Amino acid sequence: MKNKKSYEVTIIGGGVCGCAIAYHLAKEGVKVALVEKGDICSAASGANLGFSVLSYRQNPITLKMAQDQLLVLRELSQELEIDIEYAESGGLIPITNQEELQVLSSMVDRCHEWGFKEIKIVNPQRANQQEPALDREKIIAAVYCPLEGILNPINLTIGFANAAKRNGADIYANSSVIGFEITNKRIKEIILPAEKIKTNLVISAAGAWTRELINMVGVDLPIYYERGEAMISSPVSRIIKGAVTDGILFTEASSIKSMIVGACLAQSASGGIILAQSTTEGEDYNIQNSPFGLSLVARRVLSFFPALKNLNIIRMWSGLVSFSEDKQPVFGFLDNPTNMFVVTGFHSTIGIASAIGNMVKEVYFREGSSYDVSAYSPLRFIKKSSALVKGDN
Amino acid sequence: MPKDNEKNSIKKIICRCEEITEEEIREAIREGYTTIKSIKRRTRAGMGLCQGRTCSTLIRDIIAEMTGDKKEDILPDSVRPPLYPVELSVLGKKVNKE
Amino acid sequence: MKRIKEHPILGKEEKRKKIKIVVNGKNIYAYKGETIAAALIANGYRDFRYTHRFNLPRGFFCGIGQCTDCSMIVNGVPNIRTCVTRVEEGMIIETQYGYGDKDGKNERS
Amino acid sequence: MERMREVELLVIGAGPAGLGAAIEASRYGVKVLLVDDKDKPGGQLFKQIHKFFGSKEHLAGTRGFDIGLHLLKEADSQGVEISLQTKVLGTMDKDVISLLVKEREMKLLKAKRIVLATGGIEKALSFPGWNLPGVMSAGAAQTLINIERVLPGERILMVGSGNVGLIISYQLLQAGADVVGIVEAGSSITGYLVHAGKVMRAGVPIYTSHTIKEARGGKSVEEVVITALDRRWNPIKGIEKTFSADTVCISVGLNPNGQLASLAGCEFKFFPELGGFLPLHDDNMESTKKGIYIAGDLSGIEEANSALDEGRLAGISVAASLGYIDSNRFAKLKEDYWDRLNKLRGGPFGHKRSIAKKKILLSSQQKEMRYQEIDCIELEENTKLKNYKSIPSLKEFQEFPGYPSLSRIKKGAVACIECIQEIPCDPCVAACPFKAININPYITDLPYLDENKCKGCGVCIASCPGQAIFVLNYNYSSEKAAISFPYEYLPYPKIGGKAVGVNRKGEPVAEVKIVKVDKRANFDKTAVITIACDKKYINQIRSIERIKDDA
Repeated sequence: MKNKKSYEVTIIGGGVCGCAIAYHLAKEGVKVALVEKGDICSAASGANLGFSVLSYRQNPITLKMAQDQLLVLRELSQELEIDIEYAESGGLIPITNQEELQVLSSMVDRCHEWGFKEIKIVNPQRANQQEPALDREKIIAAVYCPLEGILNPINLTIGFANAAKRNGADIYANSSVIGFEITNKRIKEIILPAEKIKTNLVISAAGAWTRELINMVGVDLPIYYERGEAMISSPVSRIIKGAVTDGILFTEASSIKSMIVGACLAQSASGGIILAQSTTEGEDYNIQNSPFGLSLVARRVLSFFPALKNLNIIRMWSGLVSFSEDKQPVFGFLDNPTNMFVVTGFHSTIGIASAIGNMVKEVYFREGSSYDVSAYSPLRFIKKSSALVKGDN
Repeated sequence: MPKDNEKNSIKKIICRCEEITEEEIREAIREGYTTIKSIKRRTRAGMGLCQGRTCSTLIRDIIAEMTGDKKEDILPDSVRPPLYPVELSVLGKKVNKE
Repeated sequence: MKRIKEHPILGKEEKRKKIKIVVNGKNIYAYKGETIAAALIANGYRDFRYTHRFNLPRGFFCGIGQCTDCSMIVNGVPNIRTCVTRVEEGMIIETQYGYGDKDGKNERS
Repeated sequence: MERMREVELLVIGAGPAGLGAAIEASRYGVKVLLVDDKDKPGGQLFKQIHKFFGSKEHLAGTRGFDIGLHLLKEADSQGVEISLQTKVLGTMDKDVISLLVKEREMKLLKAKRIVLATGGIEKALSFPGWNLPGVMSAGAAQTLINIERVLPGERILMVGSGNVGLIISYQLLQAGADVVGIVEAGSSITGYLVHAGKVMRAGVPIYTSHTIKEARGGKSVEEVVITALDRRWNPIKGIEKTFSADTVCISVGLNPNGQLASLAGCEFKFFPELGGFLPLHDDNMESTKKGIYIAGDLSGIEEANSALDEGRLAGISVAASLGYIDSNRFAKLKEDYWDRLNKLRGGPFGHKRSIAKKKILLSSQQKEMRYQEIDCIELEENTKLKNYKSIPSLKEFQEFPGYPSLSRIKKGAVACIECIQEIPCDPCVAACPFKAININPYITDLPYLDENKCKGCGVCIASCPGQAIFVLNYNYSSEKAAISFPYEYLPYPKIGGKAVGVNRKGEPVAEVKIVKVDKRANFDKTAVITIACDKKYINQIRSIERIKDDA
């Protein structure tokens, strides 16, 4: 039998987080393996709008991360040697009624409080300058942030993966983790379909599959996933400038039966318009499309953007997005096994993936993190719920 | 954009919709993207209006040639709705539950 | 090219209503019920659009609405697949450049 | 919330397989909704203007579009609900099916059973210049000429010598185009030689071991370059030909159209003999997804007759599964259909498909059986006939049981059957009023001519879908022999006029005189032309050069 491969760090999950972590570690000379059950970028990282979000970050830390990322994103195409198609083309949240205005005004205030000033409530005319295809009659105001924008999430993820590889990382694609060999509270080996690999540290970046993966080491975390649906049109001339997020999504009114529906859209560099979102509770990793969801999205989009009526929709899909019980990120070590690090639950991860990768690197080298992420330790859940009892063998 | 005289001494197109050339496909395979699905993500081949209906068998042939994989092991890309392009306005109409 | 007036198996061309369509500003005649692509080919048109990336001509290819090749601007709407769209009286058909805007570009503004 | 419509059986695709399924299921009482994306039902049948092979049950000898009309009538009399211009966008969550009707309306419905009869998709072939206008799929060209009645071009190169390539080349000639050649990468013609014979007699060269290297032109195709290939299909440097051509048709085979089956969750496997990846199915035509049945080209690329019978089989299976047919009756019916299907897959052409079909059934029934084991099913030799790469020599023709002896030829008018491959087809047997032609015991056996019974009446000529029967009359006059052959081009030659007699490869042999042009109605638009020529050409001349213009 051939010698088992051995790594300092093994990252599980080939989405944007996993690939960014692999890149940041490999660049510093860490011997890294990246294990992915499908292809690189085959789940949520390839299935989203590619927004670089600032306005609706869930806490001051992720907002600061996103702000700091702006400089990084501008240089990232060059660094990764792939066009991530980043455009700081502005983000708009159309507002149609007083309820939305109230919620979003306080969101803007919150941003200002957290020290982010380049965001404001604008009138319909100004909103229309940002998105000329927007029907200004339909809105009473909008949230506008010039520093927001869009990028190509697939190119970003593949760019991190390729750059990691160039820096010596090994990528195990189409390799599901079957189990772990654990001794003395430490993972020693990861069992893959074709082989076992030795590792000193395991980083879970498994998105919606996080809970299932961590169950394998005897720990249960309250991490759930929801199914977000989206669709894309065949390419058209530029008609949508930046990122558009429906104001209704910030209110209760976006809920239709068990589904959250709103009009979010962006036009990719290659001309296709991506439209989302209808979100339902995730179940059995089902990624079929629902019968109605995207029809409701289409109706909502057309109410703002009637000029899009002739778009040819050529593909629908859905992605599973993970979130924790308290909707805050999960970032930190488990206590048993001690060498497993969990990363998940960052909202709108695409825009801050590089920062997440960099933070993992800082933790790895014990440099002290650029951001105070102590509140995001997974142990906050373990203290409350008891860890699964795992028999020693 | 190619000069006029280059137009027809051409690169061989594989994905007609997105105008992806054979050389671009081969480059992606050399980078390690050896499935139809991952080549699509890497190059955009198969992302256009026909959703790979024309080019996926051509890409399978190139993968098989370069990697030595058997064609039966090179799986098609996953299929998603709609199987025909549908206009946004039609999609957005009130759905008739016949 | 040309229409098949008489055919050994299908017989004489049945009488169909002639209608006028406008192709790149020029009036041509088509038959009611036929596809735009058929009418254009019968009138000698073959390059229906020029591509976005390499600016190369494309025409009728799959014939079943599954490829993008025969897309043109019809009554001002770009990306209409002419092999599955039937002619109508007075239809205005234009060669499509790129995705169908004036200069065929898709630049970010 | 209003209830979503639920149909008993939804059949998707109104080609022969879908119509077959809808008709049979409906016959036994199932409520059927048949949907198709086109504005006419019939699938590819209405593009098919040639006479079909097969047996009497398959209406052999009838033109494809007439078979289509016949099936539509049957569907109508069985009360099948047909919804046209209805595209299935996909299966969604909770087995809901999403439909797009007339491009303007979306509908959602559920179905207790589904038959997928979504047919095949033409394979692509890429070469420099294949993106130029003028390069098109052969099926697209066929739609233009036979449905739209517009010529795609005037000088056409066909790529691929399978039956589709050969038949469409022939139809392009009938429509009035020139076919400058047919290229075939393999070392032999892949379609039936009788189809090749039709185009070769019309002077179309077939270049085996050749492929298209490039199509050139400014705004559309102006010329094409073909190149010879070595045994490993690599181009041989320096052996190239350049033609002036305005159109290239690609006909390099079909893949099963498995999009919807894949979306619905059917399990697929790769069967190159049947066109590639296709859904597994059992002997009831049910896929691995319960309640979803498949038929026709989706379950393996074959031809219209097997598609129809597979469809009918799927239809009765659905009826049985819903309790409309009792199990004994069903077993009997099922056996009959398998019998018919096995016959259609008999002979050397069906052999590989027949083996592949067995593998499909085994893999779906015995999941634990490893594919390799299934792969070991013996490929027994089932033909003694030589595999001809192209049209054989006269000497070889004379050895076939349909070719009359020299002594019989000298006695006077006699049929000459140049049917040399084991094809499932037998209309000539029924056509002969004197019972001089026999095919048995299998429908794929070669026709045998009882030359003493044959009176040389020539009724069989137009009955043969392969256009492979001729009548030779050695004693037409003291100096001249007469040869009768089928002819389906316009304009017809004029009686008393002169023409150039050509041999089986379309090469001119001698000037001949037209003595008869027989266009009787029951020949169904196949004219039978009789020419008079020098007696020595009796075994050579088989047609005349097409007449280019009415002038």
